Amino acid sequence: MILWVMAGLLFTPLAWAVLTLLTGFRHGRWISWLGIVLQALVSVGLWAFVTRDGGFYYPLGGWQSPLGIELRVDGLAVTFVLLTAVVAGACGWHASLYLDPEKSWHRYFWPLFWFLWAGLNVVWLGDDLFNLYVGLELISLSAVGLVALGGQAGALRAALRYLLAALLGSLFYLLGVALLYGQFGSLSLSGIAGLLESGDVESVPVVIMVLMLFGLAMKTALFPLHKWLPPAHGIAKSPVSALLSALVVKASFYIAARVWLETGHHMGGYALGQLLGALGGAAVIWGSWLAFRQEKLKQVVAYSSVAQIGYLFLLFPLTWNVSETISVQAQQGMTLQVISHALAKSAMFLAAGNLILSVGSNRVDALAGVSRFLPFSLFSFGLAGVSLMGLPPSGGFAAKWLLLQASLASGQWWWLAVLLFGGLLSAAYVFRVYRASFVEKTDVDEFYHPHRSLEVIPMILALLSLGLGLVAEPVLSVMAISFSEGGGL
Amino acid sequence: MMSGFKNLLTTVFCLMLAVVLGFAVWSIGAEPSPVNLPGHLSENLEKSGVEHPVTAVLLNFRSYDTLLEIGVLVIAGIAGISMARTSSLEDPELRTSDSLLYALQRWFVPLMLLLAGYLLWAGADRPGGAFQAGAVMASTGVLMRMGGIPMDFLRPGTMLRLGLTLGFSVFLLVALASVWGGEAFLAYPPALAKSLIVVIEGVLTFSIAMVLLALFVSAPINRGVEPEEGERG
Amino acid sequence: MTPSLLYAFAGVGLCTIGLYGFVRLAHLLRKLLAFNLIGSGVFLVMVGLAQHHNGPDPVPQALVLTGIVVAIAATALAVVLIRRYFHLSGQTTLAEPARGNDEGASQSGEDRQR
Amino acid sequence: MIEWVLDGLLVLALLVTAVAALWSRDLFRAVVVFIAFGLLMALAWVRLQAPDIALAEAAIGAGLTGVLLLDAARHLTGKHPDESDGGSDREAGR
Repeated sequence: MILWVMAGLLFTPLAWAVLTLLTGFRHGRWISWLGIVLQALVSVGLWAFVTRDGGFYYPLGGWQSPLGIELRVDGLAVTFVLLTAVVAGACGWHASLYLDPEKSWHRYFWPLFWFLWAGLNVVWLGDDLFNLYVGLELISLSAVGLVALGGQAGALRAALRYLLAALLGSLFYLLGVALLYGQFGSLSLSGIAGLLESGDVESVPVVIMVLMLFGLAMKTALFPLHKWLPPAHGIAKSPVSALLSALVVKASFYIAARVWLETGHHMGGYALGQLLGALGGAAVIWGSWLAFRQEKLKQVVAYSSVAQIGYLFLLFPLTWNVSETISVQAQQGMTLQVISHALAKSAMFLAAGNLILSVGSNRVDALAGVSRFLPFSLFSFGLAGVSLMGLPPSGGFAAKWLLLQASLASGQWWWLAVLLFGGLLSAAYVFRVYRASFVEKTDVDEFYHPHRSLEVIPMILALLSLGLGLVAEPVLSVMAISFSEGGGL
Repeated sequence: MMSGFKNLLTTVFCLMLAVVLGFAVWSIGAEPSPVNLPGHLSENLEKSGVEHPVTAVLLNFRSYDTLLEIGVLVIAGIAGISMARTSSLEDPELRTSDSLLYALQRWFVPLMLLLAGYLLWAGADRPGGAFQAGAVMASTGVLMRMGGIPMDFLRPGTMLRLGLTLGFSVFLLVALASVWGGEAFLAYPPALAKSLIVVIEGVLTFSIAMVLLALFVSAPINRGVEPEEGERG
Repeated sequence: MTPSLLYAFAGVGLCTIGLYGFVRLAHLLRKLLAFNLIGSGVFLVMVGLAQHHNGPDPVPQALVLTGIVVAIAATALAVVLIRRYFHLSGQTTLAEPARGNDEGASQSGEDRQR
Repeated sequence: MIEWVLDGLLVLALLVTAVAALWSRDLFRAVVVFIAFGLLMALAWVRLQAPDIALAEAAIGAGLTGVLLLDAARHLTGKHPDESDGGSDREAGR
C-alpha cells in the first residue's frame, strides 16, 4: 500500500504534467482538478501511514544509499507535503478559473504547474544532495517558465533576472555538494550526518557550508540577495505569484534548514548562524519598509515576502549549539512560520489578483472605493495581513511566539527587536492598502466582478492561516512523528 | 563612485573565494574519503544489467535523477515553445541556398544519424549513451534546418508535444510498472533490466533530440504581446 | 598532487573567473557564457576532487553528465527568453528602461532611492 | 613529466580561453572562443579518464550550445527590428 502512496506522490505530478501537455487548457483544467484531488488523497494517505508506522527511508529503485537515492519520509517532510497539497491545490483551482482559456499560451500553464509540484515533492522528501539539486532546478525552471508565460517585455526581464539568480544559486549549492562528495564520498545527507556523528571525519572546511547556504539563500531571496524576487513575484499572474511566494522560495530554504539541522553542529559555526540571523533580521526590517513604500499592490505583497522570509532565517542562530528543547522550539517556530506565511501569502496574492481584476489597475491608490464592491476579497486580504502582522490567534502569532521563547531561552535576546519591529512595520503596509481602499470615490463606478469561487479560495486560505494558531498543537504533532531508523519497509 | 566601490568589492570577493576554495580543495584532497562508493558500485555492477558503470549509474542506480533531469529538459522545451506563437516554428529566412552547405548536409546527415545510433548502442558497455546520441541527433536536426530541409513535425501541435514527452512518458511507465510488480518505484526486474534500459535509452535519445531541437527552433521569435495583469486589453 | 587535483584547482579558477564575469558583465549573453564557465568549473571540481584518491569514479562522472544536460536546458531556455526580450524591448541587458516607456512596471521604490 | 607539462598547458589554455570568452570585445568572437573552450574541456575530460563526459561535452557543450549561442549572438548584434514593419518576423541586419 505504501508503495502506491509513494508512487502516487512522486508519479502523479509528473504524469499529470505529460497529460496536460497533450491536452489543451480546458481539458487540462478537468484533468488537473482530478489530479489535485488525487494528490490531496495521496498526501493524506502518506500522513496516515507515517502516523501509524513512523517515518522511514525509501530506497528508489531498490538501491540503498550511498549507491542509490533514498527518500527520507519523516514528520517534517510529511508536514510540507500536506502544506503543498493545500496551497498548490488552492492555487491550481484558482488558476483554473482565473486564467483566460482563449489565450493559446495558457495551455502551457498546467504542465509547468505540475512539474513545479513534482519538484516540490522531490525536495520535501529528498535526502540525496544531488537529487535535491535536480529537484531545485526542476522547480526553478518551471517557475521561470510560469513567470515568463505570456511573454511581455517586463515579464521577460523579471523572468530572466529570476532565472540568472536561480541558476547562480544552484551552482553555488552544487559546488558545495561537489566538495562534500570529495570529503565524504557520499551524497546522502543522513549518511554524511552519521559519519560526522561517529567522528570518523575530523575537520570539515566551513567553506562547504558557507557555499551551500549562500547558494540556497540566494534562491530563497535572503537580504541582500533579494532583488530578483519582487519583480518576478510582482509581475507574474496572481495564482503564479501565490505559488512562488508560498511554496517555491520555501523549497530552497527547506534544504538549507535540513542541511543545517543535520550537519550544522560540525560544519557550521556560531558566527555563521548569527550572520544568517542578522541578515534575516535586516530582511524583515528592510523588506517591510520597502513594502510600505511600493506604489503597486502586488509589489507590496512581494516585498512583504522578502520580509517574512527573513523570520525563517532566525532558525539558524536559534538551533546552533543550544539545548534540544530550545532547538525543537525554534524548529517548531520555523515550521509554523512557513505554514502560516504560505497560507497567508497565497491568500494575499490571490485576493490582490481579484482586486486588480476588479479595478483594472495594479496601483495601490487605484483601489479607492473598492471596499464597497469587493468587500470579500478585501476582507481576505486583511485576514491574511493579520497573520503576517503576528496578531493572535493567527498562525503568524504562534510562530513568532515560539521564536521569541527560543530567543529568550537561548539568551539571544537581540532577536526580540526583529520580531517586534517586523510586526509593527507589516501592520503599517497592510493598513496602507486598507486606507486606500476605503477612500470614497464616486466618479468611477465600473467595477468588474470576478467569479464567486475566485473570492472563496483566498478566503479559505486566509481563514486557515488565521486559525492556525488555534490548532498549532496538532499541526506540530505531525512534525514530531517518530522516525524509525531501520524500518518502515 | 558607487560603482567603483562595487567593482572593488566584487574583485575582493572573487579573489577571496578563489583562495578559500583552493585551500578547501587542498585540505579535502589531503585525506581519503570514508565511503568507498566506487567499491560499492563495482560490487553491484553485475546486478545492474549493463557493463558500463556510468550507464549503470545513470539508468539504474540513480535513475531517479535521470528521470527528473529529462523532466527539466521537457520543462525547458515547454517554456521555450510557449514563447513561440506562430503556427509553424519554421523560419523561412533561415533556408539558405548555399550549395556547399547543401552538399555538406547530404553527406553529413546520414553519417551523423549513424553516429547517433552507434553512440546509443555503445552505451551499454562502452562510453556513449542516450545523452551523447541525443545531442548528435539534435545537431543533425540543426544542420538540416539550416540547410532548409522542411521539418513539419516542428509545428507546435500534438505531434511536437508527443515527441517532447515520449521518452519521459515511457520512463515513467516503466517506473510505475515496477510498482505494479511489487518492487520499489523505478526498480527493474533483474531479468528485464538490460532490455528495459535499452528501450529507455532509445526513447530518451529521441526525446532529448526533440527538446533540444525545439528549443533551438523556437529561439527566433514573433510578435504577440499580452497586456499586464489588470490592465484590460 | 595528482593530475586530478590539478584539474580540481583549474575548476576553482574557472568558477572564480566565471563568477567575476557573471557579476560584472551586463550583456545577457555574456552572463550566460559566464554561467556556463562556472558550471564547467564546478564539474571539474566534482570529478577532479573525487578521483584524486581512488582513480576513475563513475558516480561523479554520471552526476556531471546529468549536470551538463541540466545546464544546456537552462542555457537554451535563457537564449529563447533573451532573444524574445531583445525583440520586444531592443535591450540586451537587464537595465531598467527609462521612466517614460515603462513597460516593465517593475520600477520599485528601492530603485529610485539610489 | 611530459604528462604534467601537458596537463599544465591544458589547464592554462582553459583559463586563458575562459577569460577571453568573457572579455572579447566582439560578442561573436566571444562565442567562438567559448566553443574552443568547450573543445578544450572535452580534452580535459579525456585526461580525467571520463570519456563519457568528453563525448557529451564535445556534442552538447561545444556543439549545440555553441550553435545556439552563435545564432543568438548574430541576432542580438543585428539592428533592433523596427516595430512598424508589418507582421512578419523579419530579423534586421541580415
